[in-house]
Amino acid sequence: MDYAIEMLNIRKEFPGIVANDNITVQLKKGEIHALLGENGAGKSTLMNVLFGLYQPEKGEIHVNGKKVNITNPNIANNLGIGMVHQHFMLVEPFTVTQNIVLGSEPTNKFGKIDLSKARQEIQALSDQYGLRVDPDAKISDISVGMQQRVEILKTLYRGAEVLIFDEPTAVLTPQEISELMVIMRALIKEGKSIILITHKLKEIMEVCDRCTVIRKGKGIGTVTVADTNTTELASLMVGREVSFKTEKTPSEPKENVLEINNLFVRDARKVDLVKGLDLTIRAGEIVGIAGVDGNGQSELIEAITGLRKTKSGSIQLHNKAIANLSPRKITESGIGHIPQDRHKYGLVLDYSIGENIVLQTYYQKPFSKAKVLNYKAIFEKAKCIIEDYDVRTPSVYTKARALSGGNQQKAIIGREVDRSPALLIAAQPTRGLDVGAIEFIHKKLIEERDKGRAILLVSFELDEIMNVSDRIAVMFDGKIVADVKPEETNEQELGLLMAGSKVDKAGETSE
Amino acid sequence: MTSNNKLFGLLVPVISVIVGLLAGAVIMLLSGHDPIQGYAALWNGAFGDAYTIGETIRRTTPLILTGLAVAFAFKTGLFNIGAEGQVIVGWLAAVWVGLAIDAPMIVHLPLAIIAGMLAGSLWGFLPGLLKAKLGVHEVIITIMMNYIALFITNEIIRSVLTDQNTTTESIAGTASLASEWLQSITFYSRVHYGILIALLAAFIMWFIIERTTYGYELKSVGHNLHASNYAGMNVSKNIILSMVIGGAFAGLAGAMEGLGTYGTISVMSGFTNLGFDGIAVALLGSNNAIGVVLAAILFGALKEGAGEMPTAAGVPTELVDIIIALIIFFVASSYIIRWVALRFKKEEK
Amino acid sequence: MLDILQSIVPTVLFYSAPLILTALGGVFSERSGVVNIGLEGLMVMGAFVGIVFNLTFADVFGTSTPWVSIVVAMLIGGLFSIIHAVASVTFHANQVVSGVAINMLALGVGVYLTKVWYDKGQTDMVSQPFYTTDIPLLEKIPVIGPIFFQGVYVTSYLAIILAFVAWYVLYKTPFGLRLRAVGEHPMAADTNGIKVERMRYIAVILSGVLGGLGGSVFALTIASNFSSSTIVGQGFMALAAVIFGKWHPLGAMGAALFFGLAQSLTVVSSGVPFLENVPQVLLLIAPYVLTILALAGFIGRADAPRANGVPYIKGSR
Amino acid sequence: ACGSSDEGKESDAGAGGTEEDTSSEGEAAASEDYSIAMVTDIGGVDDKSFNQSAWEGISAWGEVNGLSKGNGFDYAQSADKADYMPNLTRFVRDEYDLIYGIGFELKEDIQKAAEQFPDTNFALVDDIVEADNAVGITFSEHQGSFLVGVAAAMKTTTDKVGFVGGVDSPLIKKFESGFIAGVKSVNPDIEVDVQYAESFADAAKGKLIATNMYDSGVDVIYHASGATGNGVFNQAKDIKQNDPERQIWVIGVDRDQHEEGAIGDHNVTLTSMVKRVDVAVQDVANRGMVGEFPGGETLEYGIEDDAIAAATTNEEAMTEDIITAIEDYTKQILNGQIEVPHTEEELTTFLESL
Ligand SMILES: Nc1ncnc2c1ncn2[C@@H]1O[C@H](COP(=O)(O)OP(=O)(O)OP(=O)(O)O)[C@@H](O)[C@H]1O
Ligand SMILES: Nc1ncnc2c1ncn2[C@@H]1O[C@H](COP(=O)(O)OP(=O)(O)OP(=O)(O)O)[C@@H](O)[C@H]1O
Ligand SMILES: [Mg+2]
Ligand SMILES: [Mg+2]
Repeated sequence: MDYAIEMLNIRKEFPGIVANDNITVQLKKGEIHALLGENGAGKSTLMNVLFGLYQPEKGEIHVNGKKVNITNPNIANNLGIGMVHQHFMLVEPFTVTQNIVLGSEPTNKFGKIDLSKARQEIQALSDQYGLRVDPDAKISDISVGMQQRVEILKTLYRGAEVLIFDEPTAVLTPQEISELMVIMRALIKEGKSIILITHKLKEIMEVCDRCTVIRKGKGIGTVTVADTNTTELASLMVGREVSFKTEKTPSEPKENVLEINNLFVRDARKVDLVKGLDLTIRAGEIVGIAGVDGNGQSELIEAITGLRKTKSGSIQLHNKAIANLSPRKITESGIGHIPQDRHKYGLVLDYSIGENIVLQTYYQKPFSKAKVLNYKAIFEKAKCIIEDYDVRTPSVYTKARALSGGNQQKAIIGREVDRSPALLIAAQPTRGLDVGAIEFIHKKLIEERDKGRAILLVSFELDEIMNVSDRIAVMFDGKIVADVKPEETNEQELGLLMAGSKVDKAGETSE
Repeated sequence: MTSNNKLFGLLVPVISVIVGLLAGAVIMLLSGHDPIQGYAALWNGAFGDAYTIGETIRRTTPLILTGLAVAFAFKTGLFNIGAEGQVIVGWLAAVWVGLAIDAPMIVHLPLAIIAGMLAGSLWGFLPGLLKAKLGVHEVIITIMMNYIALFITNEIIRSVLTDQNTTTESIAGTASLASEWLQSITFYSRVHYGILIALLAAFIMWFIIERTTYGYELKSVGHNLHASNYAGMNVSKNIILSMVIGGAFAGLAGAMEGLGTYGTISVMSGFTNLGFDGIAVALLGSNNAIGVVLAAILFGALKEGAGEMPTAAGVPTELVDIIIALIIFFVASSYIIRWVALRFKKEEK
Repeated sequence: MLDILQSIVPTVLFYSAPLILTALGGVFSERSGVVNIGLEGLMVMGAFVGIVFNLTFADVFGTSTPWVSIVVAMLIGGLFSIIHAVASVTFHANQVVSGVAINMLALGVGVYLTKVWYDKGQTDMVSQPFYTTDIPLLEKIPVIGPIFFQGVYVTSYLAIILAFVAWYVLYKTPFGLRLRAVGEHPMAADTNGIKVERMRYIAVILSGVLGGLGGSVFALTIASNFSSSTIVGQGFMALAAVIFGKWHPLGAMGAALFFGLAQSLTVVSSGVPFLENVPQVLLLIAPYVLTILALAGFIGRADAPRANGVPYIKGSR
Repeated sequence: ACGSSDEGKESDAGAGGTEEDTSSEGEAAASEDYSIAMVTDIGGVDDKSFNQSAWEGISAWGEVNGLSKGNGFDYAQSADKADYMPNLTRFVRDEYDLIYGIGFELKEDIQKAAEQFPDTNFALVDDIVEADNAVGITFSEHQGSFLVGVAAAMKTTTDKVGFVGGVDSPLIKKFESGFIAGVKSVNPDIEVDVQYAESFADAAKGKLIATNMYDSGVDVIYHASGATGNGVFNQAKDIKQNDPERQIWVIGVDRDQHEEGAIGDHNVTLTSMVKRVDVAVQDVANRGMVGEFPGGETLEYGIEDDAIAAATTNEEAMTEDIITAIEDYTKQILNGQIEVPHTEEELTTFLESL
């Protein structure tokens, strides 16, 4: 058998933990090979070993049948291995072209970077694989999807034959995901081989040939995708049965909690991104906002939570205007917010988990009295939430930084829900989490709904929107263009609505 | 693991000091001096008798405060190079009040001290404000504010506090921190009650930072602006507050000099260096209150002791600067000490 | 008017040149992600070496002594800065701490050695400093020639040329692209096969070389001798120029020239009739107040290279 | 004179601290064990200025009396202001009989030390002290400045001269006033450009000021600004280097700064206002040694003591007529015909009387 890459019996330890324990992965030439496992199972670690960022304690790596020793990314590059990292490795203030050529720049005879030559080469690659990029745009100005294409171009520019994708779809919109699938197929057609890490079983079923499952650092085995199904994959991965359809009773909405009328919000560049939006959420229902990234969802949330000033229009919580109040006032009036970017907004990574649990309430009793903190009360609270929400951490004194993404997310959710807010805003609450964690979080959201909270769910995952919401508001170009019930629609229709193509019919669709 | 960390926390500075002193000995040998004689002189100069001990304490006092000033701002992620200017204006304001007001000690002394703190705060407020509202880098503004403080203070001494003289009158006894008693037991060193204020300030800093909601907010802003804003904290207010409190500590350091050590203020032809040394003290004390106190004592003792070295051992006083610099390097590079220690452990196994 | 320019411009140039050179060093270092508070110390080292070498070898090198002196100062400055690199790059030390230590160490070593070697706290004046000259050909240009190219130090133009060279290197060459990448996102650079630590070493050493150059140029054009009070704050002004100039070589040059202009104007204006009654103190603080106003008024926010001050530890994020 | 309080050495100086006995019992200490020491200001013992001069005086005095450094005479260097007091106290405890503080910066510390240690004698160079066991050693710098002002006035061809001061203070004002008086006495039409650098260590500022002055037609600059003056010399030499024909001059201060002015075959140092701290220091030591310490007094050393003079090292520049004029004015000052002003106010009156 012709293997492009063989990783044999790899063992990689970190202080106190065996991240990879005797794992074997074999990548056939021309295949897309999935790597599946829970958060923290060791997938990224394994791939970082292959890419030369980590050195394994044991095991061998063969490339095209030859044993190799990959001690740094340069060697991996030279062996034709390229990696698209889970967190993009792009230099934000640089242009697309600069990022792609970085490290192997073409130069003219004065030692100057030959940008036109670079541009030509990039254009050729981009045409060949259908990777649309704007070569002169700054990374900070382009969409996440394009950033990912830049990452792919980076590997191709270096002549990669084997591409590693670490959770490429976690940050993409559905449209971008389908584009990526097309690109991956094109790559295979050109003779490349791909390793794909993803938590989304559907994607594995859609594009992969084979799948290696890892559980808690150990290799469970490799299956041929054509011979399996999502249920089997999920139980292989978690070690138990997982239900995909979230169990829930029909909602029983009560009084209006949040009312937004004719809201306008501008972004940092003073461009209107929310343009006359109306939205109502009632107690005891989950409203899902479906929409392609960049249609004003973030600005809407920031306006509701007080992180951004509104331009005009009204936001009322229980009939009290809250627009343009300070975030503190808004939080106190009963809004909980699970932010989209947990590292940037959700947590102070250098604070302990305990301290993070009281991030909005530290100044209230019993956590402090007369401005003096009561650490005993704080850590007791934290212990309680950690238990209730199954946050896996050595202790409440551990820094938030040391927790895995899933556990960080659970801690945030615990914190926000525990305050019993009238309105809970959940922005991409399950991004990057494994199916087990997703199941848990969805259950929590529905529990809260059943307790009579109003919940606003923003997600780019249609699955999630369809499964969890009681009502779906489709957002396009700064407005809610449709308001539909999940059981009365399907993904195709939602997709079209989100693309703005059925705007005129929106009225009909939403009865 | 935690006990290990604590052990390292103690071990690193101790090893650093020892290695720094050893390096100093080598330098003395290389430049033809007798290290034993040199260090004996250093010791005598710092702790040899009651007088030197008194002077060492006196020298330590403002260093504790400027160290706190820098450390406090660091906790909020700000670099206060402006402690120097804050010291100068604090000194000026304290002496001014000490001269201008006639009141019983119980009113006068606190008033003079508060004046020093307020002046320092004011000097910290402007960089804080510009940072918070306009995002102007505090490092440049504080550097500029140092020069402005120096020149304005000199002019005020000349034109307002005196009639074109270089030194003011001595402050009223009711505003003085000096103590006959302390002086008499230390052979007339200039040790004064300021050390108690400095230690109290260290305690206050510790308390604010570690035990109050203010500290919680300040540190949070220092770690993550966005999350702090998300959590409802007023980021601008915290940035300004941090510079203002830092400035108050530095202003207090100036008040110590004005009300304790000198009782006057003179036209300065250059910076006092108290603020700049405060940076080193803060960093050496890893920006926490207890660390700052210990680092200031080390600093004060070395600098005080240095004075004895040229006369008693012929060693230039600058040796002490070299030693302090090396100690700072070793503490900062504690990574290497940890690494070596880990090696040792592994070998033991 | 022309007269005034003709007297101001050369003064601005000689005042600013050491700041420009040192600030360029700061730009290289900070662009690679290593904060350099130690510029002051690097200048001290440069001034010390420049003067000592000049004093010692004036007989050997004759009129070329100042040139050889600054080259030696650059070498020693580069070597000295390796201490900062080792601490902050290899040992992951807090870079501000290490920089503060550099400042203390340089002054300590400089004055200590001066005392040991010369048996006094300050050196003699050098007999071979730099002198101003007229720049051949260029001085003949009408209007501009007399203003810019007569009675100037060649080192001032060296500083300006180096600023453009630094700009070219940082923004036009692969080396510069890599150096900046290392300062923005070292892990990205690493995955692209760039040796992060090596780039940072090079950048810090460059800052030592340029700081040494700046210090020695100051010593050989302005101070003429070395003592503990030769370099007092110039390094911090250079640091301010780095930030004022938004970590850009030409920006830093502009900021340094601005400082020079402000100082020069205050000296000149104390002789201008209608400013005669302005209290001296206002003129003294004017350069610093102007800087604050400029920053608060229209320069505003400056974003440091993103990874500035963060040690790069492989495999962590 | 009015209250010498030297009580000689006490074996236990510490005990003397609280005594307030200032009665004058003239007594003759045995000259063999009379010991003296000095504490420098920040400039340091080798500042080529008054610290150095004082030390030279002390060393010379020690040599005459058969003593050696550390054994009969010594100095202590001060790195910053905070060092003065510990240095002074160290010498008190080492039982020196007479301790000098060099420079007005030590004023408060000497004052305090004198009060605390009435059994030790102190002397402060450049300012006054108010204590019976201390003496202020001052100089008639205004007179010396007057004389170099005369030289400047006679040397200038542009009728514009300059004065660069260090930190604006009464002491430096004394230099300025004397200088202007001297210049105007020769020719009231000569303009004097005055600037302060506000620092004794800012060579760059010194150079900026000098550049500006020389550009505006000034051809002689008198500096009283310590290391800031380095910049002045530097600029003058630079001009000379480029245009050896141009007549450009600096007047040094405190000691003969001839060496600093050397540039090739030329020398830009016209003259220097020499202040013989060594002379004064030795004089006070000698008086103390024989039990005649002038405690409580302020001594002013001047031209008559050979403690103030205008240097004539630059023979080429200091022409016969200038030297004659200086000698002439010296006489007038000595016989009281000219009362050289100390302060700005006195200067105004002086100028009006011209
Ligand atoms: N740099 C590191 N230092 C210490 N431990 C690490 C490090 N990186 C990973 N680990 C540990 O290795 C284990 C595997 O981590 P890894 O990142 O490979 O998980 P993963 O399968 O990629 O998870 P996810 O699906 O969340 O991306 C984790 O449990 C973690 O504790
Ligand atoms: N420096 C570190 N020390 C200890 N553990 C680490 C470190 N860096 C990473 N880890 C561990 O690596 C594991 C995986 O990290 P990773 O960030 O990939 O988690 P994740 O679930 O994928 O989060 P994300 O939402 O960022 O994708 C975590 O369990 C975390 O504990
Ligand atoms: Mg991962
Ligand atoms: Mg993940």
